[in-house]
Parts: sequence; structure tokens; C-alpha cells
Amino acid sequence: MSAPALEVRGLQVLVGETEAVRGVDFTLEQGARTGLIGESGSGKTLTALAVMDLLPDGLVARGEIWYRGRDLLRLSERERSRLRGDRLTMVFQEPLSALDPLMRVGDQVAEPLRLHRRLSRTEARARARELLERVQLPDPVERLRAYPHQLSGGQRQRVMIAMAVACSPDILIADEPTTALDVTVQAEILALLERLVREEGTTLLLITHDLAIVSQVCDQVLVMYGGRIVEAGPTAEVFSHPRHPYTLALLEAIPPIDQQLPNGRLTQIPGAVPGLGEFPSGCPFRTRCLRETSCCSTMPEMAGTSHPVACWHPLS
Amino acid sequence: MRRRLPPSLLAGGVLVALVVLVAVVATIWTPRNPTQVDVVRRLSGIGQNGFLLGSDQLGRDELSLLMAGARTTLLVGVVTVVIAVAVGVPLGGLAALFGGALEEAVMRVSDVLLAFPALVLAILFAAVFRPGTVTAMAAIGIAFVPSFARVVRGAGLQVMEQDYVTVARGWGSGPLRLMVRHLLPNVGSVIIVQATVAFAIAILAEASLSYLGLGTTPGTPSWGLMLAEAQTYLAQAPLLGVWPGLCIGLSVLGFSLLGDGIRDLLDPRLVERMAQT
Amino acid sequence: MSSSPLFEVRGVTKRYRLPRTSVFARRREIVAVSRVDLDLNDSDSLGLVGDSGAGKSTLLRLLLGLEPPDEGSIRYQGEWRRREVQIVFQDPTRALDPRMTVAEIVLEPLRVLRLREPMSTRLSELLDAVGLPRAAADRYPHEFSGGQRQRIAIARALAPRPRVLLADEPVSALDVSVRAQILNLLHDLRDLYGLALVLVSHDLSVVRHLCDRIAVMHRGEVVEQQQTQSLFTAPTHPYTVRLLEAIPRLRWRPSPRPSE
Amino acid sequence: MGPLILSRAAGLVVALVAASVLIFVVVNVLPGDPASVILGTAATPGALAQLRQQLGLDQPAWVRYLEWVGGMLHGDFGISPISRIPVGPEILQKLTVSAPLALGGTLVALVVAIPLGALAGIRHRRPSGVVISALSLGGMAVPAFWAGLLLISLFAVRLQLVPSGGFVPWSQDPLGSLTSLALPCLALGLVQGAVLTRYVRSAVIDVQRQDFMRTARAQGLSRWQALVRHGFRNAAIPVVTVLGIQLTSLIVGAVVIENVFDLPGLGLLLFQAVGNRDLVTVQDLVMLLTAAVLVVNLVVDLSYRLLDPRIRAR
Repeated sequence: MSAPALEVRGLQVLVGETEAVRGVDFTLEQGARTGLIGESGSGKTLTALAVMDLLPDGLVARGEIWYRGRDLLRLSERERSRLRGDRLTMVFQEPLSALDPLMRVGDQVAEPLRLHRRLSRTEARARARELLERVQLPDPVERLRAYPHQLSGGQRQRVMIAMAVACSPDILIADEPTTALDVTVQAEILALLERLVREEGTTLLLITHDLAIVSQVCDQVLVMYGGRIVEAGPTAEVFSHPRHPYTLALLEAIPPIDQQLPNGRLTQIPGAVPGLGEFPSGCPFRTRCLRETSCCSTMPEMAGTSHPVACWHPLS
Repeated sequence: MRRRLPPSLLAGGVLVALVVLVAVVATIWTPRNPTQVDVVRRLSGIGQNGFLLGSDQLGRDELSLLMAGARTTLLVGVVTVVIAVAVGVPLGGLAALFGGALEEAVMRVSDVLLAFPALVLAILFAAVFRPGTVTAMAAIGIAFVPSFARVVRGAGLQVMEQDYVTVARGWGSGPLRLMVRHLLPNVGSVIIVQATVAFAIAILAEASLSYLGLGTTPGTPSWGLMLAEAQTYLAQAPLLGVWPGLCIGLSVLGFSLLGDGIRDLLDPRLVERMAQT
Repeated sequence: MSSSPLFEVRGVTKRYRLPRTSVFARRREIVAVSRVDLDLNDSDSLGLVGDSGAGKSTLLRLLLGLEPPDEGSIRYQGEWRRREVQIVFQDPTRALDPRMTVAEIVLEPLRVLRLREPMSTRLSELLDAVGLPRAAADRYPHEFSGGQRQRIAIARALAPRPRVLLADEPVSALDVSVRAQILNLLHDLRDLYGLALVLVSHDLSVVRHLCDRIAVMHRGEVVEQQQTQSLFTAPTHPYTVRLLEAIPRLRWRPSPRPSE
Repeated sequence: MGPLILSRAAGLVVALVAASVLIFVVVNVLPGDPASVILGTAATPGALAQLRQQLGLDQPAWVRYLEWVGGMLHGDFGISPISRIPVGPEILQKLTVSAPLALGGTLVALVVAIPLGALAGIRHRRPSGVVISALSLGGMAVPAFWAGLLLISLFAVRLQLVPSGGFVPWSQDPLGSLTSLALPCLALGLVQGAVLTRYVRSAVIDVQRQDFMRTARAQGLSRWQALVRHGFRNAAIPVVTVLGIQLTSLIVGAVVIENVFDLPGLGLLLFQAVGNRDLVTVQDLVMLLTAAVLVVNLVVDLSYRLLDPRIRAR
């Protein structure tokens, strides 16, 4: 087996004094499609931004992020810029605000190519057209001259994806790429994303709150809650035999699409997701967990090899 | 929930409080009679002849004049803002509430009025009517009306789009009820911010007008007037050209900071953040 | 049971004028809802699904009676639509006036509609019904989490004792782990008060969970209307087929455990 | 864009007409008898009658309005009842002072505000940004005429580098004209620049929070590259929208500054006309200032639409 594409060790993200990401370890295998599941406040987006070195001003990342034998957090800003958009790329949730409203789509798609491949204006434009064809944007030649507001939501997200695959990256991070889209468009975008990373052997980290999407696209899954990864493993394994009470509760809280529940009631998780810095000490889920005992006030480590879980009372 | 007050709010609040305090004290007591002329001891320096900040070209006590000037400044600010709020807020509110032809009319009229900056309108009024504090206040107040109407309309339209208004309309809440129950309470903060900004502009406009001799009439202490008189004596008494300007600057700064601070305090993003944590 | 439905929607069309871009430009119109026929009976639960811009929310506004349709008719056979038809929105932050306390918010409909109710008893009843502590009454919306805010909005909708509850994406803005609470609450309240429910959602699993009948909207039109079960097994319209195929399905689920 | 310009131009005409009616009403109708305003209470009945005839007061108001507007359209601004000089040529002559003053002030303001505002925006958390921000806040609070006074006090009275006021005509000594405009332009520009600095700063801060700036950095651009390629262009839009208000207050500021420096421009003319109760000149000048404000706002509005494709397309 080849070396992992990315290895994150003890990653913390600090918002002022508060730890928003509280020591996260995970590995992205070469060419794997990994889903990162979490709700608001879970720290999933901050984790991704830390990997990309795109954290907002004032937020600090600590720990280690190993990529090709180098710890990204020890690289200079310049070296990290060189990787960004070339080897590591990212697709964001809201494609309208994520594109420069004043710049033509073609120029935006050409930007990473001109920056990293030093292509001339004409070469970059020709390549941009190919890319728009690859992401199946209708009328690519015309779309090159369009401004973002002239495209539909789905088309904009295709443009974002074209930018992200322009330099054939090693790792592509997609943060809720379809949340802002209609169901029918969402399916198309996910299929496109999956096809592109499969063809290129790109390692995918797909961040979402939607478990069904993860089950469709990803072969590995990470479950985050309260700034920690609480469960990880192969998707089929984690979804059919969840070991963390939170994962199980999430799965049971979703109304099934293909059957009617006998009594019409869902299994609900009590309470609300705490705000930043308001999670309890120890296991972040313990205040909402039915299995809570006194030992839960110390944080359990991730235990297990193929399907590790951070819980004192894991489900069998 | 821990709320940290924006520093600009504190600084602005302190400055404004100071101006108000001085103005209030000046109505009861000033070190000397600010209108008492003493030609013998004119243009005294700081501390000379018992004048704490010196005396002006007529031998009046500079400090007392400055204190009394604060009163004029505040009076002009308050009256103009009251005029602007009294006319502009209902107009803007009604425009947001009813939309349609009424809104169109209010907006068009305010567009035209906006082409008259406060100072130009005041000069026009001064030419036609008697120049003086009342004329100046009326002109500045009228010139502020459109900005209040626009701001209230803008904020009001946002309120009207909120789902809680939709719900209230579903029960058949009438325009009056929507205005009193939802619109005004929710645009109140915007009005306060706009009022502090307008107050600062009014102080500047009054000072400029008085400097030009079109505002406060000679005899009534006014910072702008004092600067106009000081200009002749810049060579002999340069400080006379400094004190009143400093007072104007600090008052304007106070109100601008206060407005900034209130805005920061009420910034929707900030409010959102506070709500989340 | 009366034979005529509570809501009878016939051939309803609603157009919106886009704002004029210049004095010389002609006003453009968009057709938000086009020739829609619907029936809603007492205790019915109807789901409206479709892409954004399909006209679902506009149809809800028409049912609420906020504005008249441009063509066609909406007949409400109950007694008093303003009292008997209430609505819950997607984003509880926008749906609650930030300057009012929970008590004021929840009791406001009783005041506006001039219903004679013992206010404080009714308030306690409503807070209990939606699972909010009574101490919530004097607090402001921003002091609550998203799920609790949605409970406040539901309490307000229940206050005038409605017969029909309209819900526009009621759980879409909520955390996944909180959605089930609100869905269960809607489910229980519907059964408890015998409410008719019209639920708009882009999430078919939510609609399937709560609704007996589903109307599929596409570009302003209702293209298909069926009982929930048969819609999922035998969709007829091509758009419905596309929609059903597009839903991301959970490929694995934990097998049901004996309850603990 | 074509129809947009047309419709905006139509709007300008409507606004001009409305403004002219307003001015006419304030000057001619509200006071009752303009002639007695001009001559004061001590006027003899004979002088009054003569002036009334000269002003055409025997005509109905609407006729006088049409004559006034019609005259202005032909470049005829009437004759001052006080100085007996045609107002039109007088205004043209004063423009040779006022226009360079306004332009110079604008230039100073832009040169000050754009680099400083951008710097303050980029470094808004660092000391340099905070210092600039505080300075501009202080500058905003300074009335332009006081700034002029302080500059006179320092450069003219103390250092005696430049004259304390007055104007050397361009035909006599162009260099001298520039020297006499230096301090006024500085006073006007610094104060306006302080306000503009605040706007530039907040636009730059805002733009750095936008999602597309994060996307730009995700493509591998450094912070600085992202600002240059995407940030500044986007920040320019909100700045241009407030430029109209800025230029308006600059025009007003020029009126006051001319009085401070005794510059024989439109502002001084207006001030003297008010002092002389010369209503004909006042009416013309206020109309001219209002027209300038409206035209400036139109140009600003159109140019910001040109910058923004989202609005251009509509």
C-alpha cells in the first residue's frame, strides 16, 4: 500500500482562547473518497480550512499536517501558497459568493493555470475551455465570457469544480458542495465530482452534514462532533454497525426514504448542539447521550484499528 | 452572555457627555460674563489678567465664551435633529409600509431635496429670510429630512420582508399595528445611529454658517463666530483661532464616535455572533 | 365529515412583476404559480415538493390569504381563515420579532384577532405543548437555540387554535440532530389537534415521513399529485421520476436494535 | 447601457426642473415681495416701483419662472439689481477660480484617501492601520474652514511661505495663481480625504471578508495577490457609490473655503450676494450649485454601474 495522501495529527484550531477543533487525527489514503460528517459547530469546516491554510484572520492551527513527507504547518506562507490551488484544492458551499462577481468566468478558471503552470493568456484560455467542457457546462465558449451572476447555481458550482481540478490536484476538499443546490442539480454535481476524482485518482475529502450523500459517494467516513472526531472507518461498516451513540442517533434521526415508520415517530436526540466553547468537558456528546456515566467526563481516546471510536461505552 | 462595549462608544459617550455637561453648566454659571466687553484688557494671553484661556479682541473671557458656545451648538443640533426625525421618520416608515405610489412620491421628493446640501439650503434661506439661528436650524433640519426618510425606509423595507411581518399580516394586522409593533421598534437603532451622525453634521454646518456670518448673530456666543473674529487677529493671538475649532472638532468627533459605537454594538453580524455564543 | 373540502383551489395562477429597470423598460413578469388545482380536507396532510422557484412558497402565501390569486379561485370552507390557517417558516430567526419576548410573540395572534382567552393559562398550555419551559416566556428569541426558536414559532401558530398548519421548510435551517425533535413535534401536534398540514420541503424523506399525499410542483405547475405510497412506487410524470432518482439514499442503515 | 443613460438623463432633467421650481418658490414666492427684500425696509416707494418693474414683478409668477429658466438655457442669467452687471459672465469669470479649487481639492482628497484607506483596511488590526483610522476620524471632525484657518496661521502668518489669502489672476501670473490655490486646495482636500479614507478603509475590510477572496487564495494567490487581482476592484464599487456624496460636500466646502482665503470664486460671490440681498445672483448660483450636485451624482451613478456587471446587465 502506498503512503497516505494526507496525515493529520493532533490538529487544533483556536478561536481566541477557545478550542474549536480539539485535537483531531485522521489519514486520507491515496485516491480514497472520505466523507467528513458533522453539524454546525463540529469543526469540520475549520479542519478543512486549516489543511488549506485558509483560516480566517485570528484563528490559529496547531498540530501536524503531513503531506508528501512535509508538515504543512511548518512550511512558509509562500510554500503553502504554491501548493494551494495546485496540489490541494477546495470547492466551497456557496458558489455565487465564492466567485469574483466582477471577473469573467474564463479568467477565473484560467487563474490557477496561469499561476501554477505559467501558461500564457491564450494557452490558459484554451485550457479553460477544455475544463468547462469537462465539467459539462453547456456552451463552454460562450460561458468563458460570462460573469458568475449570469449562470445558474449548478453551473456556478461546475465552474468552481473546473477551477479545483484545473491543475489535477492530489487532494480535493469539497465543503458542502451541493447544500445550496436543488435536489436534481445536487445529484448531477455529485456524480460529476465523483467521476472526475475517480478518473484522476484524486483524493477527495467531502464535508457534509448529509449522511446519505456520504453513503453514496465515499468509501471512508469520519464523524465529527464538538471539535473532535468521534468515529471513523469504512462507510459501509460505520453506517451499518455504528459504534458511537452519536453516529447511531444521527442515522436513526433521519426519516427513511423508502419505508414508512411503524409508529410515525423518529428516534430523537435530546437537546441542541452547543455553541462554540459551550461543549461539556470530556466527551462532547455526553450531555445529550443516553449512555452517559461518570467516566464520560474525561475524554475517551479513539480506540480500535479499522473502525476506531472515541467512546467509553461503544455499541457492540 | 458577556458584552464588551465598543471602545468608540465609550470614547464618544464621554465626549458627548462632556459637551452636554459644559452646556448645562454654562446656563447657570460661567467664570465670567461671556458678553462683558473689556477693551482695555483685550487679547490677553493664557492666564493673563485673570483670563484662564485669555481674552478676545473685545476683551471678553475666551473660556466663558467657549462654554456658552456649547449651549448654542447643542441647541442647534437638538432642534435640527428633532425636525428631521419628526418629519423624516414618519415619511420613511409610511413609504416602507405602504409602498406603491406613496413610496415613489416620498423617494422622488427626497431625491430632489438631497440635491440641496444643508449649507446651500441654509445660505438660500439666509438670503431670503433674516439670517440667524432660527433660519439656520430650519434650513439644516429640512435638509436632513430626506436622509432620515431614506434610512428609515430602507431599514423598514427589510423589516417588512421578515417572516414575522408576514405572519402578522396573515392575522390581519393593520398598517398602524405593523408600524408600532414591528417596524418602529426594529428600525429604532438605525434612527439613533442616523441621529448621532446628523447631529455631528449639524454642528459642522452651524459652525460654518456662523463663520460666514449667516448663522448665529453676533452677540450670541458661537464657536463659528469666534473663529471668524479670530481670523483678523491670527498674528497677535493665534490661540484664539485654535480653541473654538478644537471645541467644534471634539464635539463632532464625540457624536461621530458615538454613532460608530452604537452601530458596532448593533451590527447584525455582531448580534448574530452574540446570539450564537 | 362534510363532503366539500376545507380548501378548494381551482385554476390558480399568480404572477409577480419584476421591478422596472428603467423608466423606458417594460415591466417583466414571472409566473410563480400556474393553473394549480388542489383540495385539502380536515386532518389531511399534503406535501409540496419541487425545486426552488417551483412556486411552493408562493402557493403557501396564497393559501394563507396574504394576496389574492391573479386567476382562479381559492375557497376556504371553514369559518375564519385568519384564525384557522397558521404558518411556520424555515428560518425561525427571521420569523420571530427580535424585540418581543416569547410571551408577547406567542400571544400576539390572540391580541390581533381579539380572541377572548385567559392569556396566562393559554401561554402555559402552548409552551407545554411545544416542550418549552415556562421560564422561557420572559426571554427574547436570540437567547434560544435554532430548534427552540422553531418551537416558539410553532407555539405562536397554535395559539389561535388553527385547523390548518402551513409549514415552509420547517426543519431545513436546523441541525440534523435537532430535526427529528421538530418533525416528531409536528407529527404529534397534528394528531393531537387533528390539524390539516401543508408541508413544503425540498427533502422528500421529510415529506414522506409526515404526509399522506404529495403534490409535485415544477415551474409553477402541479405536475403530479398522488398518495405518498403510490408516488414513490409508481411516479407518472417524468419530472417526478427525475426527482425521485436524484434523492441521495442512505445505502446502509443500522439494523433495528431492541430498545434499551 | 444606452437606454440606461437615456433614462438617467431623463431623471436628471426632471430633478433639475423640480429643483428650479423649489428655488424659485423660496426666492420669489415665499418672501412675498422680492423687491422689498432686496432694498430693505428703508426703500423709497419710487425705488421699489422701479425695481419691481426691472424684475418684472408685474408679471405672474409662472411667467417669471419660465423667463428665468428660459434665459438660463440661453446663457442669460439676468442682471444683478445691485451691481447692475450681467450675472452670466460674472459666473464664468469666477469659475476660473472655483473649478481649479474643486478639482485640486478632489485630487488632494483622492491622493490622500486611496493609499491611506487601503493601507488602513489591509492592516486594520495592526497599529499602523489603527493610527490611520484614528487620524482620519479626527480629520473628519475638523471643519474645513478651521483647517484653512490653521493652515493660514502656520504657513502664511508664522512661516510666511504663501499669502494668507486673495488671488492672483491666471492672466497675470499663472504660478502665483497656483500658489494662492495651494493652501485652499490642501484645506479642502485634507478634510474630504479624511472622510474618504474611512470609506476606502471599510470597503477594503469588507472585501477581505468576502467568500471570493477565500476562493482566490484557495487558487494559490497570496493575500496581497488576491487583493490586487480581486480585492481592490470589488472594493472600488462601494467607494464610488459614496463618491457622489463626497463630491457634493466638497462643492459645499469650496464655498466656505473661498471665504476663508478671500478667493474671488463662486462661493465668495454667493456670500457677497447674500450680504447684498442680491436675490437674482443668489437664485442663479444656488441653481448652479444644485445642478452641479445633480450632474456629479449622475456621473457617479453611471460610472459605478459601468464597474459592476451585475447591474450593467440589467
